[in-house]
Amino acid sequence: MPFIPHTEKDIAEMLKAIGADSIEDLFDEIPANLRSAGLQDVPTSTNEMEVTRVMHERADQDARTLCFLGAGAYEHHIPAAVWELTTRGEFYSAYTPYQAEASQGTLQLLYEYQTMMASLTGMDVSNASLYDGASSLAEAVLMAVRANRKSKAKRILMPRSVHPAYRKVAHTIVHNQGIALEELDYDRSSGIIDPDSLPKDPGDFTALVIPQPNFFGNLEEVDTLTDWAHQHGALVIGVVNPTALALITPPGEWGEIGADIACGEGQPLGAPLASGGPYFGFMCCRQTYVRQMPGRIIGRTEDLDGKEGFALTLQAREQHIRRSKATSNICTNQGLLVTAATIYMALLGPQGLQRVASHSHANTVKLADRLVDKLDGAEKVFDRPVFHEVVVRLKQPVRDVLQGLSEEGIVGGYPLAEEYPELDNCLLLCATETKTEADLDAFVEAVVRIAGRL
Amino acid sequence: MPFIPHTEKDIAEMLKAIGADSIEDLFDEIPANLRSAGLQDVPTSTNEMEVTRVMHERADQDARTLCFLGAGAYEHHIPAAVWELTTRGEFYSAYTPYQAEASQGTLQLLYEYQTMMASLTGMDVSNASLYDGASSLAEAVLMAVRANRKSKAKRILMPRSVHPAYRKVAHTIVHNQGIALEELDYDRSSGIIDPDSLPKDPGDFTALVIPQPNFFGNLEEVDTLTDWAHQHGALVIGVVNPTALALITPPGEWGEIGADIACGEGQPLGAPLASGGPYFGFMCCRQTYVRQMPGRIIGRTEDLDGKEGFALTLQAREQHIRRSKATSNICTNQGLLVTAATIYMALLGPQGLQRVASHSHANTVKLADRLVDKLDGAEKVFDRPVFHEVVVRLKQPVRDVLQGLSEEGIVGGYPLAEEYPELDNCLLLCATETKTEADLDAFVEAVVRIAGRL
Amino acid sequence: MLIFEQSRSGRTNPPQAPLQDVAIDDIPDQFRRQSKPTLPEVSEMQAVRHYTRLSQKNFSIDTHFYPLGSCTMKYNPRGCNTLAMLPGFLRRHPLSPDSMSQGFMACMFELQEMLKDVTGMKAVSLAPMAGAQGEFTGVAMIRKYHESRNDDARTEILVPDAAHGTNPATAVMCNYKVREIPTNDQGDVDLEALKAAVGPQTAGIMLTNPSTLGVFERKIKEIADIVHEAGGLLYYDGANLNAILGKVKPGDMGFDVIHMNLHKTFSTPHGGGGPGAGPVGVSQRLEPYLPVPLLSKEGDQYRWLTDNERPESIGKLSTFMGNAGVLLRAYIYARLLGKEGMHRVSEFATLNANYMLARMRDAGFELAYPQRRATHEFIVTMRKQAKELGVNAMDFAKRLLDYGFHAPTTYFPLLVPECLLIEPTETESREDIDAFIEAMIAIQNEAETTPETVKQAPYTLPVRRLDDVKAAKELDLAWKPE
Amino acid sequence: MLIFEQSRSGRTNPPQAPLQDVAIDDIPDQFRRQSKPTLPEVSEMQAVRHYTRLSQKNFSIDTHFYPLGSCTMKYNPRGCNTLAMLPGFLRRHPLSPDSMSQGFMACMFELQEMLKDVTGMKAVSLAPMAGAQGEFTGVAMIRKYHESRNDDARTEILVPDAAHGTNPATAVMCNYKVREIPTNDQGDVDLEALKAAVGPQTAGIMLTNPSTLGVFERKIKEIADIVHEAGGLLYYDGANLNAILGKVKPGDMGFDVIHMNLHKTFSTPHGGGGPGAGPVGVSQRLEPYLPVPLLSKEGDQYRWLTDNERPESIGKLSTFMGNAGVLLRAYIYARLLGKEGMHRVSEFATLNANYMLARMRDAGFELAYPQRRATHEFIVTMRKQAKELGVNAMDFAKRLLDYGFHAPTTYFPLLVPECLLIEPTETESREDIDAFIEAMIAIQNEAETTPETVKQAPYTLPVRRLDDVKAAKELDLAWKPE
Repeated sequence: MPFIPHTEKDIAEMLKAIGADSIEDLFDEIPANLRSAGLQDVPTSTNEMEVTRVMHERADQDARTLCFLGAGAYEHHIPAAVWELTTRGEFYSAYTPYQAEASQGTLQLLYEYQTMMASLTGMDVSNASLYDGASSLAEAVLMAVRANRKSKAKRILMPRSVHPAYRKVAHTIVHNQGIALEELDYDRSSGIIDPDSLPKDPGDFTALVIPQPNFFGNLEEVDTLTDWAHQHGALVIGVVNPTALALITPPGEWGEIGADIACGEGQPLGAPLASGGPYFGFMCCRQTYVRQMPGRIIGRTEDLDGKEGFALTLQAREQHIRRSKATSNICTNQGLLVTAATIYMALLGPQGLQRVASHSHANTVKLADRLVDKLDGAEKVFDRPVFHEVVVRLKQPVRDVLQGLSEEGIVGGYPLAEEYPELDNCLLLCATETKTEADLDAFVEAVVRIAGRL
Repeated sequence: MPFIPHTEKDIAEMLKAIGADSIEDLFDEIPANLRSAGLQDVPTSTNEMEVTRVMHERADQDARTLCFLGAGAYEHHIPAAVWELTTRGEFYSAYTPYQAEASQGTLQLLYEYQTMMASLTGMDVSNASLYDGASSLAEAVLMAVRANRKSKAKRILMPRSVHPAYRKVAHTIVHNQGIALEELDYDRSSGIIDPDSLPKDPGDFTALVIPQPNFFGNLEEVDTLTDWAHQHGALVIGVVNPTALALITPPGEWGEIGADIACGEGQPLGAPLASGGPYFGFMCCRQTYVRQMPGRIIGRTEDLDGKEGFALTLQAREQHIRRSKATSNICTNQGLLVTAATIYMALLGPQGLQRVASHSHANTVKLADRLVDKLDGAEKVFDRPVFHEVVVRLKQPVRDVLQGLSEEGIVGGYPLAEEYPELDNCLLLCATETKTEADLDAFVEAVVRIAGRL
Repeated sequence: MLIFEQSRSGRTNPPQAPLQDVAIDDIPDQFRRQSKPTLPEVSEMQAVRHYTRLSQKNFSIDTHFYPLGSCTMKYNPRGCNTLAMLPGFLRRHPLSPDSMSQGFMACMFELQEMLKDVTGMKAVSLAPMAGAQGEFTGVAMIRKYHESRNDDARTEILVPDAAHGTNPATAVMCNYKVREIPTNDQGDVDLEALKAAVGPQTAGIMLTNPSTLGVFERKIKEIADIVHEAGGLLYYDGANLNAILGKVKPGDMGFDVIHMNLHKTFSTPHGGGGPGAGPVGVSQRLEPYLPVPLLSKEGDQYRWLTDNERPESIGKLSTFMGNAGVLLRAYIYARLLGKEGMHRVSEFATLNANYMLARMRDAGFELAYPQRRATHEFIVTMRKQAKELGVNAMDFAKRLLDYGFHAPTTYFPLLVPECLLIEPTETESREDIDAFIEAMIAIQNEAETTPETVKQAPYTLPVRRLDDVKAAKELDLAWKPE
Repeated sequence: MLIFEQSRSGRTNPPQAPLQDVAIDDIPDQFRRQSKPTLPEVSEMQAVRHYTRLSQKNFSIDTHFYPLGSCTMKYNPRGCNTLAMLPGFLRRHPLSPDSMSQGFMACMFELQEMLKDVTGMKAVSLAPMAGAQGEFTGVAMIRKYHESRNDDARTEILVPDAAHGTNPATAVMCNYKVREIPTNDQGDVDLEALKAAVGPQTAGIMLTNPSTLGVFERKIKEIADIVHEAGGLLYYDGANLNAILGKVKPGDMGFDVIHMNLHKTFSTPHGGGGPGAGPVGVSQRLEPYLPVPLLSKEGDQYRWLTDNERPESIGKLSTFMGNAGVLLRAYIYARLLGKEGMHRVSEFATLNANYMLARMRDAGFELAYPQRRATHEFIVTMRKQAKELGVNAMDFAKRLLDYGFHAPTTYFPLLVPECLLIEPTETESREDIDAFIEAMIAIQNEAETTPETVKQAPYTLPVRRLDDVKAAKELDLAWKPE
């Protein structure tokens, strides 16, 4: 039987030891009228050979694309070693390290991960992961409400320059608790929150969310924003791209005293695009707030002999101990992706990550410049330094351009108008370090060709 | 530097410890006039990202084919677990288990492999692998000359129904030692060595090679052939397909006392087609001849505490001990492929391998029947039970048919005329268990369509 | 040794990044990072060797019997991993147009249909990224359902006292008050207490069936009737679905909403703590509230429904569509098992658990519910050993590691003192189960003769027993350069 | 426990074979197997668990420093493996038409060109499947060369006494007599002895340079002249090519034919004992004799030359074209290193070896050739320890395992008593080399104070020292059912 090792002899002897006549008898406490009549919509079983063929065909159907889309998920080169190691059975098929002594591999790796992330964000501590970028922002909002004891307002300032999906997810997760997410608009010419537009007297608010880079790729005035929020007794939640942190100021160094919580999407650190998941969310914070942090945290400690070892710690925050008073309901997180991220960061090192970041930046700028140069009427929408995404407005309907590109196997960027009606015919473009000169040219030529037909 | 961990500081300190001023100085014993002027034809270095792209493009160029070609390499389903385990670093990046205590993983696995192969061939013992099927036959010939002390002739009867490449390789490797490979023709209607055609008085010969199945897929009269050779004081070398052994009589059970040496290509046991290698050659023999066997052999023994363990044994046969008197010059063998084969056999078990064999047989027969049925003038050439290959003659020039098939992504069989001029317009076809009904039909339809155009 | 302790300033691994530096002068200095992050500077081999060796320090399914109750640690077929990682799947951007995504979407749609069938629910969303997020989704839908009927009085969620901690934690995240319902001495929900607890304030009840006590809730239909009559809805926590797969459908038991832990029942890997996937299934009346994105099929084309087409949805749960790669693995597993294989999962999980229970009982261990059938798991209590020998459940757990077995779940559920919750799963052989029993018997002997041996365990692991108190008191959560 | 001991009759793993039986009535009974082969009957998880656990019992590059002299155990980049296993490469049948194989053939052709460049040879064949087969190929070509000139008197191959065992074994396979040439006390070939040995009977000489003694043969040009003048040819055993890659080309030293061990210098994995690949390079005069198949490029198309186009070839060496997958890995590695990276391999291999040598000398260990530079490897001799303390080279080797290091090569070359041949390779860090030295010093202390500790080692491995004599005397080469 698939994945079941029992022989007929085993079954007979085991039933005898139990004192039952048949396996069916073992279900005798289940009321007969509830018993399932069988399955209709599950196909008959296949073997690995057949399913291999199906999956190869389906993967092939979607393959061989050239991708200039970012918008929260970024195509970076992932060293082969990352997933060859990550999928080793000892990582892949273990569970949450409840028995620390039998899980030192995972535990030490997570401690190393926490060290890397804390350092990358410039914060004191990191947890061991959340689900993804959007849900990490939602958890950061909940955490800020717990952590900011001075504020009673349950009011979060949420810029429109934050990823629209993140804002939606945060809303889904926090709104039932009476937390208000209040929009902050962005400046139409710079594409960032205009520091001059911040209210002098904003009233009681719990936290300000600052995206860096923001959804448009633009770099926000993080220092001013951070200090402004702190001056008004609010916490600062930085939503950051981890690759960018190799290049730009980390949240821990924003303004006078730095952000209070940093969170974001871990995908750029070794997770493939893979249709959107599994990725992982990261979260770091000041030491002060560590007991308000959701999710697993690993600590270094000693064993009976005084030897260094690692264990889950601060479990009193978690649902399996604290139940209804836990900091979050999260249990299973994204351990395997964090394994990949840790190995990814170890393989790249500070220099490698910095090069990935700077090449992604340079390619994106080059792409936009060439497109504006070659395509009549195309223009950059914002006059602002960017990281690795940029907004370009076309004269042509972008839906048609994207459709044309898709027919040539090109995923051509993110059409902004759906979420930002004011940005009609604007594309959010991204060209990471994976793109060659020839790729950039191929994209620009394809757009010019397609636009010419419209 | 790629794969070199040294920092500038390391280099300086190490040179100091050595007492040298520069790395260049370490080469001061090499005459200056020999020093290389540099490289011309090696391209500049790429990173893994770039080479990944190149390799994906090249692999894609050759992909998506439907293969009905066997002729010594067979497409079987390989369980995913086989190579996920085989490429674990501990197997992949270890070497020949010279330090037994630090290599028990590989050693025990090889002992298990020897057990499986000996049992599959019905022989007493197995070595731990040779390079491939053809070279294993060459080694078997050399071994037979050493082992058959009664024969002085250095004369091997080599049927034409043995794989042509095997015969060529055997010639390359043994002919310098004055060993004659004497051809035995096959019967034109049955496609096997006609037992009735065997000479009554063949004279002194060292060994008879018996292929089962033979190159045409036909099953030879192994019992009669084996007994005939033994009656004349010759040894019997069986060249067998390991998948077939799940279904048909193993060499150890041929005739009255069985074959003396069994060898063959291990590829069907878990090695991908992969352009021809690495595969592995297997070799098994009677216990009597074990000291004449080439290659590594693993034995079970005990450690200082009496605990079971495994070690290389009978090393006195090998080149690193015996030098010019060794049984072969082989050193590195195909360890990793044997690792894959062992895991493959463990995952399939006797029932699984038997099903692979029987489905491959049934598909091949079906393919030939359908082709003969649908294509005017096509006929099976031999009236003989086959394993999983069959010879079909077309009315059309097979080169043109194959060319037409290749344009549709079909690898359409082996044209026999080049090696067997008497078999003009004959194709050797193979359809393993990987082929579906639809595949068989697609092949037949394509051939009919192409033949119709010719 | 930590990877940082192998780091040397200036050591690089050039093949894994662009080979050249590139100018980034257009980013003003004010935005540029000044400090160098503490990422390791190691060679590729150092990293490979370090993480290979670390991995070897783990127990895992691929190396050890791992009867961790409530976690369903069963074999994760390797083929599921290999096939989910084909380049065509890995390189697909989540926002790729539907026209470039039909291969992937076909898998997802078929998985959705299969999950509907095995759970008996009317619709399924694949969006939740883990069990706990599935729970959140379910309770959020219950809330939205009551809100849509302007039934604002419903402020309480009922939760049995044996429930997973995620249940009350989730209810609170949805702003519900939690009311605990006691369990009777048979391990069933106390029906009288339930009747007394329900009322117009009842939004719903969260149940696991079989419960965390390892027994099937026999009165599930009565419970459903009581809650439904009070106007509440029933939430099924699918953590233990492996026990009844193909045998009973939660939809037939009267549940309105259910989540499934695909990393348990559908054998996607636990990954050292995730990722999981927690799809939800709902009855007709909750269908409008399912989270987005939702997949539909029109003719032979697959399409993501837009937010506008799902106006009553509780909304998005993740940036994109959830844990796609986990869902792919579950899909492949389901195809391998097929219609014929689903019910065998629960049958052999149950056979193994009941066999273990019988053998442990015969060996003198005390069962928490001796009069009940085990489902896919069961509980023994070490209260006698703790009291009489000073050897507690944790000591047994640690000593088991020395014998080469991962420990069962300890001290959960909280109801049973000194408990071990044991779940063998269907993929373990009788021989391995027997070996586990023999180890337990051997440890029992040690506990009786040399209790210190057990209390000081483990001895053969990479570390001996760790000081959790020190870990929590002297927090050391990140390595700092000297 | 052996896999067979986990086998139970009737246990199957259906997902890995066709799900149904099929009738095979057309195969007459006389051909049908009657006995059931001793293949294990285990579940997929049992197999996965068994081989995962077995793997953990190995030392390997990915887990340990492995300074096995003459074997060049350096890091095998993971990317080479991943990319060589892309489905397009794995599924290509070796006899696929050239038109369906241009992607693969492009890689092979480019590898061929690169290998010509780094070795300074005029033509290269990728056919040989390992170093020893490369040697056979080379000597067979030498024989064919002489035969083609009707120079039948040449019956001897010269081999230095320090040579690998494969050299004399190969010469004999090609029906040559072997004449050993002694080494002088500097580790160089004794030129006077060589001069005395050459003559019209000399077919050629097989040399490794640097030699197996870890030193560069300084008089290589004189040797070449002596042998060439006598009408013989020079064979270069490429086992130690890692020492001179990018620094000296064998072609420039005067060699006529060379093999390369790609699993050493080009870092393809050693795989627990292979596969390797042993391409051969030749000078112009040996080019006609290269083994088939041979790859050519015409325009932008790649093509296998037919046997007819290579009438003087020594013939085929393998069923198809050799170890294609190994060649792919070497190709990828070469692309990663590039023109700029080749010479660094030898530079840092040499730096590491000389550093180790200096540190061991300073620690009091006796060098075999103290007056010579190390190349990529060097030899220490334990003859003093063996004589004075009763602790020999093998004891040191075994004790090193306890310290977490794979042992160097022991008792080879045979010339140096109680020797350890130590090759760190370029991929090891200074810290790991230092740790190895510290271990050697610690073992030396043990040898002096508690020699039995060393003589009984190892203690911490899966087994203690194994009984090789019993293994050879009471041959147990296959498990038998009880």
